[in-house]
Order: sequence, then C-alpha cells, then structure tokens
Amino acid sequence: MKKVFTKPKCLKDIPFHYCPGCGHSIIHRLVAEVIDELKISDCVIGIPPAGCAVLAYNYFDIDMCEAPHGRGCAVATGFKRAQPDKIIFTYQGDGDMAAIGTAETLHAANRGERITAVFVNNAVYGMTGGQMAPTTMIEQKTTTSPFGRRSEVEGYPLLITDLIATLKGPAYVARHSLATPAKILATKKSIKKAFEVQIKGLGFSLVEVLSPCPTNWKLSAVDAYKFLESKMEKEFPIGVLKDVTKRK
Amino acid sequence: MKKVFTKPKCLKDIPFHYCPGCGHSIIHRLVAEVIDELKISDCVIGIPPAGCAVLAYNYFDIDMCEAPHGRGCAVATGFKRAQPDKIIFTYQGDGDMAAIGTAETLHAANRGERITAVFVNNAVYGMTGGQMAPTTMIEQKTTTSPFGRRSEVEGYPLLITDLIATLKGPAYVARHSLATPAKILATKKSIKKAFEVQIKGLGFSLVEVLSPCPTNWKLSAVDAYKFLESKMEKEFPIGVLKDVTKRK
Amino acid sequence: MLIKTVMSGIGGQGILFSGLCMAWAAMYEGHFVTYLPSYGAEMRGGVTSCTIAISDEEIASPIPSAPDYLVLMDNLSLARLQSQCASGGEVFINTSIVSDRPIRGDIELVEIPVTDLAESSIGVRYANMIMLGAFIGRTHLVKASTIIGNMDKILGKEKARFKDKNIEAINIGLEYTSKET
Amino acid sequence: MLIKTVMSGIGGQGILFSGLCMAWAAMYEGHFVTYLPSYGAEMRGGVTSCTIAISDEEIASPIPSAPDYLVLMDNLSLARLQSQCASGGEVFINTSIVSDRPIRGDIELVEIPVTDLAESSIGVRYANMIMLGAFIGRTHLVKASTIIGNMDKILGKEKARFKDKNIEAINIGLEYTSKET
Amino acid sequence: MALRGRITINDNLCKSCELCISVCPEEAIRISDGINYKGYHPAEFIKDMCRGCALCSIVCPEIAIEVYRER
Amino acid sequence: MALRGRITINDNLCKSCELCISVCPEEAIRISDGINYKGYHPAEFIKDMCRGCALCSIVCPEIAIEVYRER
Amino acid sequence: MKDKVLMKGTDALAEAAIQAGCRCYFGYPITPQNELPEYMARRMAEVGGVFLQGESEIASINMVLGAAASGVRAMTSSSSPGISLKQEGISFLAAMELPALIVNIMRGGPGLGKIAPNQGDYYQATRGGGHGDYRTPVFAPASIQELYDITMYAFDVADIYRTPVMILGDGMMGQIVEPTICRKRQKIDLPPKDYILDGARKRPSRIIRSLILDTLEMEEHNWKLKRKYDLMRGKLPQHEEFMMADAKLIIVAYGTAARIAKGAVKRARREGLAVGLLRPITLWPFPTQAIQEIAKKVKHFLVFEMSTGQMIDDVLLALGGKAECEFYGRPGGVVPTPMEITRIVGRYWVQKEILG
Amino acid sequence: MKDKVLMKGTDALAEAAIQAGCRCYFGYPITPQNELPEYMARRMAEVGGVFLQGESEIASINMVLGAAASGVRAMTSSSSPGISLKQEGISFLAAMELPALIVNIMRGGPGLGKIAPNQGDYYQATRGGGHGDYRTPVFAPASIQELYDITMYAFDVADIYRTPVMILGDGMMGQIVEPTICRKRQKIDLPPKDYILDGARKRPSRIIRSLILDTLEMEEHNWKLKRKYDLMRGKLPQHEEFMMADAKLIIVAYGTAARIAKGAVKRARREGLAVGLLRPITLWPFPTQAIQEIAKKVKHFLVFEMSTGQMIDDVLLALGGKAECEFYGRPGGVVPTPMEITRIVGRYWVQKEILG
Ligand SMILES: Cc1ncc(C[n+]2csc(CCOP(=O)(O)OP(=O)(O)O)c2C)c(N)n1
Ligand SMILES: Cc1ncc(C[n+]2csc(CCOP(=O)(O)OP(=O)(O)O)c2C)c(N)n1
Ligand code: SF4
Ligand code: SF4
Ligand code: SF4
Ligand code: SF4
Repeated sequence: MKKVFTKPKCLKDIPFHYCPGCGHSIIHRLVAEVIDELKISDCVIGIPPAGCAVLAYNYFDIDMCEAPHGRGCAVATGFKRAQPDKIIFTYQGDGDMAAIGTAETLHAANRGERITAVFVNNAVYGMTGGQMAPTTMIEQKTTTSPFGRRSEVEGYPLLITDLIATLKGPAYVARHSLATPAKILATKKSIKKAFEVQIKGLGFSLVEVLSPCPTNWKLSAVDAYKFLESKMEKEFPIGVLKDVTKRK
Repeated sequence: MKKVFTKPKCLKDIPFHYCPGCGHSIIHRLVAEVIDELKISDCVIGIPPAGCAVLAYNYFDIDMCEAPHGRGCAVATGFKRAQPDKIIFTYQGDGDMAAIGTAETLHAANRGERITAVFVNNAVYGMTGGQMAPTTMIEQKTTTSPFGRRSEVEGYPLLITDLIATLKGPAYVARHSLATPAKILATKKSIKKAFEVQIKGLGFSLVEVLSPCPTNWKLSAVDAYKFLESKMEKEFPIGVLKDVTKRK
Repeated sequence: MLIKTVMSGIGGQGILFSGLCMAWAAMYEGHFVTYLPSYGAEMRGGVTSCTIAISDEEIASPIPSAPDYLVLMDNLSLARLQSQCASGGEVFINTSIVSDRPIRGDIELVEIPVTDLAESSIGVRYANMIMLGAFIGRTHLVKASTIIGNMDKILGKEKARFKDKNIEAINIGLEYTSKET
Repeated sequence: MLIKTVMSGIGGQGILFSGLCMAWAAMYEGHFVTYLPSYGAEMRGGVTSCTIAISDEEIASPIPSAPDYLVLMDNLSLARLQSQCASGGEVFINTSIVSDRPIRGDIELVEIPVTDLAESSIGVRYANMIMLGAFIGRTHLVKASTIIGNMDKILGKEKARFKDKNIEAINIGLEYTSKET
Repeated sequence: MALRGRITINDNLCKSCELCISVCPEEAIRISDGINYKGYHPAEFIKDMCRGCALCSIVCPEIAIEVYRER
Repeated sequence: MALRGRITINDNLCKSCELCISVCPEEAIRISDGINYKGYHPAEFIKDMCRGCALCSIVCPEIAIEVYRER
Repeated sequence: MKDKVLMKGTDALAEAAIQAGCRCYFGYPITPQNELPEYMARRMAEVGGVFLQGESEIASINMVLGAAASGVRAMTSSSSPGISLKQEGISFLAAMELPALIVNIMRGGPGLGKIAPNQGDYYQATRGGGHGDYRTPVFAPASIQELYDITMYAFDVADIYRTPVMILGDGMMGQIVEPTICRKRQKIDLPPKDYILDGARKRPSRIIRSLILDTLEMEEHNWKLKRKYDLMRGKLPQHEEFMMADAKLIIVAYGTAARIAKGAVKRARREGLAVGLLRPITLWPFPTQAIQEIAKKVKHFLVFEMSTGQMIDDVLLALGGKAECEFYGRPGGVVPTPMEITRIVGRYWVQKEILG
Repeated sequence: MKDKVLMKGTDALAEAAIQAGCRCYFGYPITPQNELPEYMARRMAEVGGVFLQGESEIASINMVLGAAASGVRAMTSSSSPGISLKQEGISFLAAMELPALIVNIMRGGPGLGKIAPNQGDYYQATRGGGHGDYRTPVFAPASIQELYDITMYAFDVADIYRTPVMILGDGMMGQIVEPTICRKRQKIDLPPKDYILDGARKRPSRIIRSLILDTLEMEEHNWKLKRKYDLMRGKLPQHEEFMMADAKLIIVAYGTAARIAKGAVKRARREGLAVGLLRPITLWPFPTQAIQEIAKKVKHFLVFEMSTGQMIDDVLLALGGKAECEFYGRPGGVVPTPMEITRIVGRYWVQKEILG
C-alpha cells in the first residue's frame, strides 16, 4: 500500500505539547505542509507568538525568531525590510494579534508589508489560562469574564480580520475554521494562497483560523470542534474577505 | 446693534499659540461652544493630546487631564469608568489617534466606551515638525517622506474613522472639514451630536475633523483651506458614517 | 520540625484540593503552614502538584526540596518526583494507576489502590480524597477530624454541595489504612 | 577669548542661516566654534534664534548666556533678548522693522535698516545676509572673504543657486558699515 | 436690503491669516499696514457694507472678530 | 467498492482526543483500554473496513496517524 | 486563630486592595499573576467596583491614570515584561503626582524569560525604570500576611505622598498559599484630594499635566518631587531584623530570598555561627540608616538575591566602605534551599576568619 | 581642517551610523531628535538602506529586533518618553543577544516634561530600565566629533558583544552644531554573525528566543550574560581626564554637564583652585577603576549632573567611602553657566578647607 498521509518534512520529530484536541497542532501541520509544497523551507523565517504556540520553534525545522507578545508583525516587518527576498510569516493568537498587537498588526497590513500572518482565533487567551480575549463571544464565560462577556461592559467581539480586509495594503485576507476535515483542507489551501501572494510580492496576507481550545472552553475535544461550527462560525463568518489576485 | 458672535464662555481669555490659520483654534472654539450650549462645563473633563494641542488646557476653562501620546482613549476610559456620570472627551491628532494610539482608540471604540473623541486630522505630525502621519496622502511630501508618500513603501493613508464606523460599539461616527464656514458649522453640529450621544449613554462617539496645518503643508492659510477641499476631502470623504440614533 | 509533603497527579484528579485540605487542617491545628501549587510551564495539561510544608516555626522555603512524603497519583508523577524524596521518606502510590515502582531503596513505599476503592464506592472523582484519608490515617500529620469539622470553610459556598461526599471519601481512606496497618 | 553672538528674528527671516555662515567661517579660520539654534517649545511660529560661540579654546557652554553681541531682526527678539546681553555688549538692530529700542544704558546700539536696504536692492529675502555683512564688517569676528570663498560648501548642492545673491547681500552690508563707521 | 452689521477685530489677537478676507462676501476686510506686537499686519474692517453674516468670525482661528448685527 | 486502506496510530503521540473517531465514516477507530506513558488511553485501529479516506489523519492534532491506501 | 484563612498571594493582595477601598482595577493577563485579575473580575462585581481587562499593559496603566485623576483608588498588576511596558505611564503618574498601586509579580528575565520566581527587576523598580528624575516607593513582602497588610498600607502611602507605589513580589509571593488574617481597613487621616478632576462645579477648573514649558517652573517641579522623595526617605524605610543582636555576619535579602536566608540563619546558628538577617521591607526608600547603624558593630555582610546582583548596590551605598560585603546570587528561577545558603555562609565565615 | 564640516548632533549621529554600515533605521518622531530620522529619510534612500517610520516606538524597536536578527546593522532613536516605551524591546534584544543601537536624546522628565536638555534618564540607561538582569553599554559623548566617532564605535561594540548599546545624549548634544570630521569606517575584525536568521539554506535551522523554560538552562543563560557584562566592565570603560594631575578636587560630570564643568575648571584654575575634571564617556560600564585610582590621592569629589542626582550613585560606589563626595544638580532643562559651577566649587573649597 502507498503511504498517503504522513508528517510534513519541515516539522521535527517532536511530540506537540498542546492540550488534547488543540487546534494549534493542526495549524502547525498545515503551515508545514504548505512550506514543504512551496519548497521554501530554506528561505522562510517564522515568527511565533507569545501564546500557547510560543514554542512553535521547537517543532518547525526552519529559522524562527520569537517576538514580544503582540509585536509579531513589527518583528516581521524588520525581517522583511532587511531581507526582502525571504518569506516571512507570523503565527499569532487572538490576544497577541487583536489586543496588545492591534496597532502593529493593522499598520503592517496597511503598509502592505509583504508578510503572511497566520492568525489563530480560539476566542480566549490560552496560554495564560483562559482569560477573555478580544474575540471572546457575548455571554462566553472566561476567567476574567466570569459572568459571561457583556456587550455593554466589555464590548462586542472584535473582528480584526474584517477591519484588515477593508484596508488597501492587504492582498489576501481570509477566515477559515478547523471544524471539519473539509474545512481543514480549505484552511490549508488558503494558507498556501497567502504564502503565494507574498512570494509574488502582492502585499500583506492574512489567514484567520477559528481553532478550538478545549481546555479553556471546558469542552471535550469533540464538542469543541462542534462548538467551532455551531457558535464561532456564526460570530466569525468564514470565507475569503479579500483577494487581489481575483480582481485582475 | 446686537452682538451675534463672541468668544464662548468656557474658553479663557488667552490668545492661542497656534500658527496663523491653524485649524486647532477653530476646533477648540467649536468644542467650547458645544460645551456652553449643552451647559456641561461643570461636569465635563477633557483629555488633550500630545500634539500641537497639548496646551489645550490653557484655553479651556474646564477640568482637563493630559494623556501620554496616543493614550487619550485609555485615560478617558479610566475617567469614565470611575465617574460614569461625567462627560469625558478626548481631543487627538492623527498621529496621536491613528498611529501610536491605534490600539487604545479602536478598543475603546469597540467597547463602546461612553466617551467622545474629537479627532483632528491634518495629515501630518504638526507638533514635531511635519513628519509623515498615518493620514498623510500619497505623494504628499513631509520631513520623513521627503520624496512624497509612496504606497509601496509606507502604505496608503489610514482611514481609522472608517474602521471605527464598522464596529458595533460606536454610536456616532462622522467626518467633517473646516474648508468653508458652512462646513465649520456642520462640524460643530456634529460635535454637539457626539456629546449628546454620550450624554444619552448610547456608546462611543467620534468626530474626525479635516483641519489645515498651513505651516507644515507649506501653504498660506487661505491656500491650506483650499487644499482641504480640493485634496483632503477627496481622500477622506466627509459625512456621517454611523449614527445609531437614526436607525431607531 | 518541618515536614514537607508533595502531592502530585494528572490535572483534574483533584490532588491539589487534597493538599489544600491538609494545609487548612494544619493551620487550624495551630501549625505554621505553606501550600505551593506547582509552577508548570504556561501550557495546560500534564502533571500538577503541590507542596505542603508544616512546621512549628516560621517556614523558610515553601518549595518542594527533599520532601518527607510523596503522594503520587500517576506514573508521570512518580517518574518526575521520586528522585526528590528525602532519604528515609515515604512514598504513597495510587496503585490503581501507577504501574511503575520507585527504583530507590532508601524510601518506604505505601501502596493504596485509591482509584479502585473510589470506583467501587462513591465514584472515581473522589480517589484524591480517599488518598488524603489514607495518607493522614497513616502519617497523622493532621487530624482527620480537623478537616472534616472545617469542610464547610474549606469548600466555600460555591462547592458546598460536595461536602458529604468528600467526608465520606476521607473516611474510606482512613478506614483503609487502619485496616492495613 | 570666547565671544558669543545671538542672532534672532521671526521664523523665515533667514537669520539662522546668517548665523550658520558665521560659524562656518569661524571654523575655516581655525577657531573653535559652536552654533546652537534656539530651542523653542514644540510649536511652530514666533521668534527663532541661534547662538554662535567663537573661541580660541574648547567651548564649554554653547548656550546664549551673556552674549557679547546681539543681532535683532524684530521687536519681539529685542524684547526677549535685550536683558541677556553682557554689559558693554553691542546690539545690532534692524531699524526697518524694530521700532523699540533697548532700555539698558550699558550696551552699545548699532542701527541698520537692513530690510530697507534689501528692498531697495536685491529683495527683502536677503535682509538677513545684509545684516550679516554689516555685522562682520563692524565686528570683524570672521572675515567676509572666508564666508564668500566657502559659500559653495555652506550652501550645499540644493541651494547652490542662491550663491550669488547671498554674496551680493553680504557685500551690501559690508559696504554699509564701511560707510557708516 | 441685507441686514446691516458691524465687526470689531482685535488687533493683538489677529495673526494675519487672511481667512476672514477670503470669506467676506462684501470685501469689507483688508490687511492693514500697521504691525501688531507679535509682528503681524492685522486685518482691519474697512467699510460699513457689512451684512453681519458672521462668516469672518466663523473662520477666524483667533476669535479675533466680534460681530454685531442690527436687530 | 471503496478503496481499501489501512492506518497506523502512534500510541505515544496519541492524546485520546477522539477526533479521529468522530470523523471516521467506517467506525474503524476506537479508544483502547491500554494507557500510554503520558497517561492517555490511545486510539486504536480496529477493523480493516478502512477506506483510506485519511479523514482521521487530517483531524488528528498529534500527527499520530499515518494512512496507507491500495494503489 | 479562627479568623485566619488560607490565601494565595495573588488573592490576598486583591482582597486587601478591595478592603483598602480600591475600586478600579485595570490589567492585562500575564503569568504568574493571572489569579489576581481573575479574583478582581469576580470581587469587583460584588463591591460595585470596576474591573476591566485592558487591551494591553499600556492601555491598563493609562486607565489607572484616568481613574486616579478621578480620585478613586486604582491599581494595575502585571509581571516583568508587562511592567516594562508600563514605564512611560508610571513616569507620568509620578510627574502628575497621582496615587496608584502597581504590582509586579516578577518572573525570570530578560525577555520572555521564565515564569519561575526571580528578583531581576530590582533596579527597574527602585531606580525608576521610566524616564526622568522620579522614584516610587517599593514594598517587598515576604509572607502572605505581610503582603496583605502592606497592600492596604501601600494605598495610604500613595494617597499621603501623592505618588504611584509598587509592590514587588517574586513569583513565589504570588503563588504561595499561607494562613492570613484579612484585616479590615483602619481609617487614618488622609490629605484631602483637592487635585482631582470631577467637573469644575462650584470651583475653578483644574488641570493635571506633566508638560512644563517654563524652565524654572520645571526645575522647581523637579526639586519639589525631590523634596518629597527625601521626606519619604526619612519616613518610609522598613526592615525586619532577625537574630542580629550578637551577629558577626549579616545576610541582607528580601522577599522569598529573605525567607530562605532566615532558614539559613537558623541552621547556621545551630552550627554555632553568629549569623543574622536584615530584611528590607521597603526597597525604595532603602533601609540605609538601619544598615549604617549595624555596620558600626558588624563588619561582614552577605547579600543574597535571586538575581546576579542588584540590591547589592544599595547595600554598598549604605555601607560606604565601612564593612565588607559579599554577594551570592541564584538567577533564572532557581529557588535555593536554606541549606545551600548555610553552606555559603559557612564558606564566607571560614574565608574571612570571622571569630565565632 | 578642510575636511571638517559643521554638523548638527543629530545629523552627525545619523551620518556616522550610515558610515558604520547601518542600513536599517526605524523610529517614531519625538522632539528633540526629529532631525535624526529626517536625515535618515533622505540618506537611506541614497545608500539603498531602509528608513521606515514605525507606527510607534514599540513597533520601531521590534522592527529593529527583526532587522538585527537578519544580520543587518540596525538602529532606532527617540527621546525620554519614547525610550521608556522601548524598554520591553531592549530587554528582549539583551536576552536574545542581538546587536543594535538605541539613541536617547534625553529631554526633561518625568512625564512629558520639557524638551530642554536634561540628564534624568541616567538610571534608566545604566540600570536596565527594562525587566531582568541585563545591562547595555551606554555612551555619553560631549562634542559632536565625539558623538560621530562613538556612534561608529558603538556599532562595533554591539557586534563584538552581541548586545544592544545606547547613546545617551542630553538635548544639547542633539541640537548643537560643531565642526566635525566625518571619518570613514575603519574595518576591524568582527566575530562572524553565525546566529542570524536568513533561511536555513545548507545549514541546520536556527532559532532566536528569550523564553527558556528549563531552570538550570535559564540560570546558565543569566550567568552567561553576567560574564559578558563582566568582560565589558574590564574592556569598555572610557573617560577623559582634564587638569587632574595636581587637582585637589575632582568634578565628575558627563555630556553637556561635563563641558560646562570643564569651563568651570578653567575658571577655577584662574582663581588658583586646583580643580580637575573626570568625564565618564561610558556610563555603563562606569569608569570605576579610574575613579578608584584617583581617590588614592584626591579626597574631594563633586558630582555635577543636570538632574537631581543619579550618576552620583556610581561615583559613591566607586569611591567606597575612600573620599568625600558632594553633589550639585540643575534639573528641569536648566543649563547652568561655567561661572555658576565655579561658584559651587569655590564654596565647597572653602567649606571643606581644601588646601590650595
Ligand atoms: C507583554 C506581555 N504581556 C502579557 C504576556 C502574557 N501572555 C502570554 S501569551 C498571552 C496571550 C495568549 O492568548 P492568545 O494570543 O490568544 O494565544 P493562545 O495562547 O490562545 O494561543 C499573554 C497575555 C506576555 N508574555 N507579554
Ligand atoms: C511617547 C511619545 N512619542 C512621541 C512623542 C512626540 N510627539 C508629540 S506630539 C506627536 C505627534 C503630533 O502629531 P498629531 O498627533 O498628528 O497632532 P498635531 O500636532 O498634528 O496636531 C509626537 C510624535 C511624545 N510626546 N510621546
Ligand atoms: S490552552 Fe487551549 S490553545 Fe492552549 S494548548 Fe491548550 S487547547 Fe490549545
Ligand atoms: S504646526 Fe500645524 S497643526 Fe500645529 S499649530 Fe501650526 S498649523 Fe496648527
Ligand atoms: S481670520 Fe482672524 S486672524 Fe485671520 S486675518 Fe482675519 S481677523 Fe486676523
Ligand atoms: S485524533 Fe489523534 S490524538 Fe486524537 S484520539 Fe485520534 S489518534 Fe489520538
């Protein structure tokens, strides 16, 4: 029989430290597959976040540079401006990208930095123990919104991807979900597209991925994936929000 | 004869330090007139920016508290949460609000903080000597874009007001211009509306005012006002972008 | 005298609460006491543990250095902690789950199948409290009655409904050791 | 000997450039020199000034403390600076614009209608350079020929086209003082 | 007939930006020869053709203009 | 007839999240009684009803599953 | 005994703040102090106060600024990298003379470092990590009871001197659980808050600012702050002395390191070494006088820090060459045992031939 | 003579950076250093380098981080409040051992303060205003030529020691114009940049990080940094001595304050007072040894700062009680005259009955 599925080459042989059912490891794999397929492992530089994926550099067999929490897009800008021929991507959680990193993210997008952002939206702060994130949904309970998020007090979930899609600098902006195998495959296609857009020098690209955090959602892994589809995709509609390659 | 126009009461009798023809002093007057008309001078607290208007507290005869550059909306949040019955407004330039203060501005707006932001867009950093602002227009020369702003390098002007208008938290968002007496009067009406929306507790309100900086545009005052109409209003279309009072 | 106990298990086994009960009791009995939950990496999952230090004078260091007692609910805990135990210390093991055994010869082993005991009585969730009962039944570091008498306070309002089951579990543990020893 | 000159005018009158020319010349003539533009508030507009310190040894402080010479292009400059002048110092005044006069009796006044001179010759924009010519013509702090000979370098490529007019203006100033004194 | 009006311009506040002049429909304002203490040539009111429309005061950044109108 | 396939599950990587089970159209995976070193009951491949559709491997967060397919 | 409860450091701090009347908490998550905002999220709702998770540390400290200028007792908390981000804000609070509490539950550094206990932020806390000539009182408790009591006191200090104050806890102080008596607030006379902004009703309008364009006014403002700091230097220093009466060698240590040192002192005493402990409770102002007093009799000092050496500067400054002083450090999240410190003391004792 | 040009401080610094091979500048406007980015905006275009105005100081320092990790000489500049905002980033650079230049043209503080020259950020610069146990070499030039030369040298120091370095200029150093020779870069042997990230082509992949979860590894990292700092303490200190040979009183001052002090020394000498000047050029590492040498003969020191007193700590630490030391300060943007300092010297002379 032929092997039809195995670990991507640019992932090291190290077990993930993520919780059972966590989406981070799936997204790691998708990014790694894209790097393999595009044959860019020798010219790609990844910027992991402060967040559950802070140790991503332990898994990827590529050059990687930590960034202070939220500053991924600024660090990536430094890399890209210094080495325009390299492929630079950030990997960021919702706290990282849409709270503390709001300014860095929006301005890099607006400048059309030729970088790719993989934005993992799990609606909570995973690493620090499940606090409210900018993307936490109304009525969702977290350790810092123990009564559920209230729109009058904490405001509505922030759809930073939608904001970014309204700017002129980005070339490709999409939102996906890990809820089903088909959606996982679609996510990968989109991530690939985002890297291709960078390789072509078209501008900023970003793929938001709705991803489960079973631990902090206090759900079983299987239920967490169901929650992705039944709740998160309602609040954060999936689809391609901007694609300059389509316009031409 | 009857006096039909004189200085608003909540402005002190101190000459402005602004350059000849600067829009800041006009906007100060408009805000002051609104405060007078709404009779809120004894319960309003203003937050001037770091920017040319840093000394606004010298002119207004109301309580005012300086904020670090860009943090006006965060300081205002602190005030409003501590004293929900007071009327809080920030006065911010484009650098203050749309560059260093991007995160604070967007998140306060998104939370629907019941505060009012008066956002003075003069397309440059005035106070520090005319550097490029997030709102500087393509091809506009500034001291840090000596060859004119290039979209491929510095990105396109950032329309933060438009971003804010897409959020759920804001109740009233508008953009105006000082280009003509009629537009000045419209600006005032809008600022009044923004304060009223706050008084009613409807959410965040923001009025962007396109305002001339003759000094750094290197234009005469009269030409600067023409430039407002001929150039800035093209890039930054004026109008009410969001008004929840209209929807009901 | 300073006595340190480290209790360790997989997150969710409730071992942190067992440790906390002991700390409360020590306090009520007038000892100096510190309780330190383990300080893992920032990620979730895996082993959690706590250190309870009980003494008749101020406690210098709350950290799990050379504990006199180890209470281990799973294999990983055993693997990680056995080397740290003070020479001559006692290691309590949940034999229902822990398949390995310590390799050191200078420590005493106490084997209790708490998960099995729990399963066959009030439910697996209370294995940790059975272990606590068994542990204090044997070590007498604190009195079971102190814990039981103060269970209300320890649990607080939110978890008050678990009071009876917890007490029952402690008693099962106590009984087990009294039979065994 | 340390000699300090403060030149001051309304922004746009070009007085900063006049000061800079003198500083370049002092450097070329082998003196120690510092040039310090005024350090206003962060806002634009209003009076700008510069301090040129020339010395035959290292210059300690470049700030405008007790200047030996004042060169004043407008009323506000006079109002602000007259009190700072060293006793016995000289004050050069653009009488075309400055209507006030110093109230101090211990300083010498040199009156030159440079704006008028400029208007009637090469244009108001060069009043500052006429003042410079007049100033060095009288004080001999540096040689006019040093400035004129190095005008290329001082102006740099971008402003090279103003070379001739600047030189002309200096000469007008020189001439004026040679006539007057 | 248009309403008759009158303005006063505070010399010491005026910064000579000429905005009032640019908006006055009656050309009733001009820059004076005099110089104020700040070094500006202040605007001056010239004729009594003023309608009292107050446009000048609306644009004046220095609030240097007060406007009076009949009735 | 569906393509016939086969999977291998790496016991030591599996965290017992049951996602593979939830997506397998043939119910070819279950949780085993055994316990791995991390303390999880790993998933195991039960029958050779596998289509080789690879859905399990796509969802497996631990990359614990390899998939083989005939032809 | 019966009013004692077991409390975790972060919870005790939060509860003490509530008891002290703190009604505005703004903060951003960071380990190892997350239980503090989480406690506040629940507790502020009960007391009708404000809990708001800011979008960042910078937003949070500036929200504190707004609340403090409103006259409300306000605080924020974070850990090392987050505290670095607050430096501009702290400098503003100091300049504007606004009272506020800033809690730093230190972790290992520099950079992301490590979440284990560490004392690497001593310089930042005591020397004003922000720009300009300012200081903030810094408290370093060593038990949960002290943490509780000091938190309440810190708010008073902030109000009395109109200054931001800092509680500097190493990670251990945040995580440890100890018996604590949750005392109620003792009302003391505090100066009226006549600077706050609450709308200029029946009084002239006020401003709060830090920009001072006039040079002499600015200089005077700096000297005014300096005089305030000198006043605090006279009044605030606190320290604990342990077995110092007959000691020939004094260990100086704070926070968790001091607890371990105390254990080491007891051990050393058992071995017949006359060792004592001086534990600074205020890190700024530093108990300089206390050290100078002791240095009149004792000629050997050992500074122990969970860092590569920062407080040692303050001890040396206090000693001014009047006694010998060695350093022992364990950075990077290592919490050594009392035994280890006893060994170090023993070695020092022999090397320097201190007479038992 | 003929290759001298008149240069403003900010321009000289920028040009020296370009000459030193700096090809990435990221910064955010703030007075009084705006001419520096403005110069860079024009000049980087000529040399094919990168000039980018960041959206904030924080973005800028993190762009520097990315460029430095790319192996490019990179820098940022700001003034006091902006430097406070960069503290987290500087701590990361130090932890990751990345070379970079950070320029602080100090203004008055705390808070917004004042844009006049001031020396209130000495502590922040020399004690690591960010979190964790790190130091950055800090240079404090006192003339434009020195500013130029030191800027070039600073990049070498950054590369040799893999560390962020800081140039600390008071506002005067940024604004003043002086004759300067724009020297070309002297190529020296630098260690290979074998840590940079440029794509794992024909080599194993690399990571740059500051999070170290293993306690012993973290401790070792801290000690490794400490050893590096000790190495720098041995090699880097620089100072200028002026009229010290026969001096009975030594003024210690840096930057603009040192220039004024030099003027004061000359005046004092004219009045027959044997006064000398020691000007630290490196503030960290501090010229401690030099001071200790001098303290063997001279028993009177006067520290003069344009602040309420910060460097005085380092002088006292160096002296260790071996000489008397007084302080004179002018904070808030006041630049005193040499005459004023001479008066202070005179007073001190008489009070202490120093024998002429
Ligand atoms: C300056 C700073 N502030 C806060 C933190 C603590 N911190 C680490 S990760 C994180 C957020 C994690 O949430 P998210 O970005 O959504 O990623 P996730 O862990 O959910 O994948 C926070 C607040 C930090 N490391 N640095
Ligand atoms: C933290 C910080 N960074 C930078 C500055 C310097 N600064 C003061 S105002 C300003 C921007 C001014 O531009 P803008 O906000 O557009 O207002 P304007 O002056 O044009 O009205 C800057 C960068 C500062 N004061 N603080
Ligand atoms: S906490 Fe959530 S996001 Fe983090 S590893 Fe666990 S499941 Fe994944
Ligand atoms: S610089 Fe521009 S914005 Fe500032 S006062 Fe002058 S005209 Fe107004
Ligand atoms: S608009 Fe006002 S400031 Fe401008 S010229 Fe007229 S009166 Fe003077
Ligand atoms: S999806 Fe993977 S980790 Fe989850 S149960 Fe199946 S094999 Fe195990």
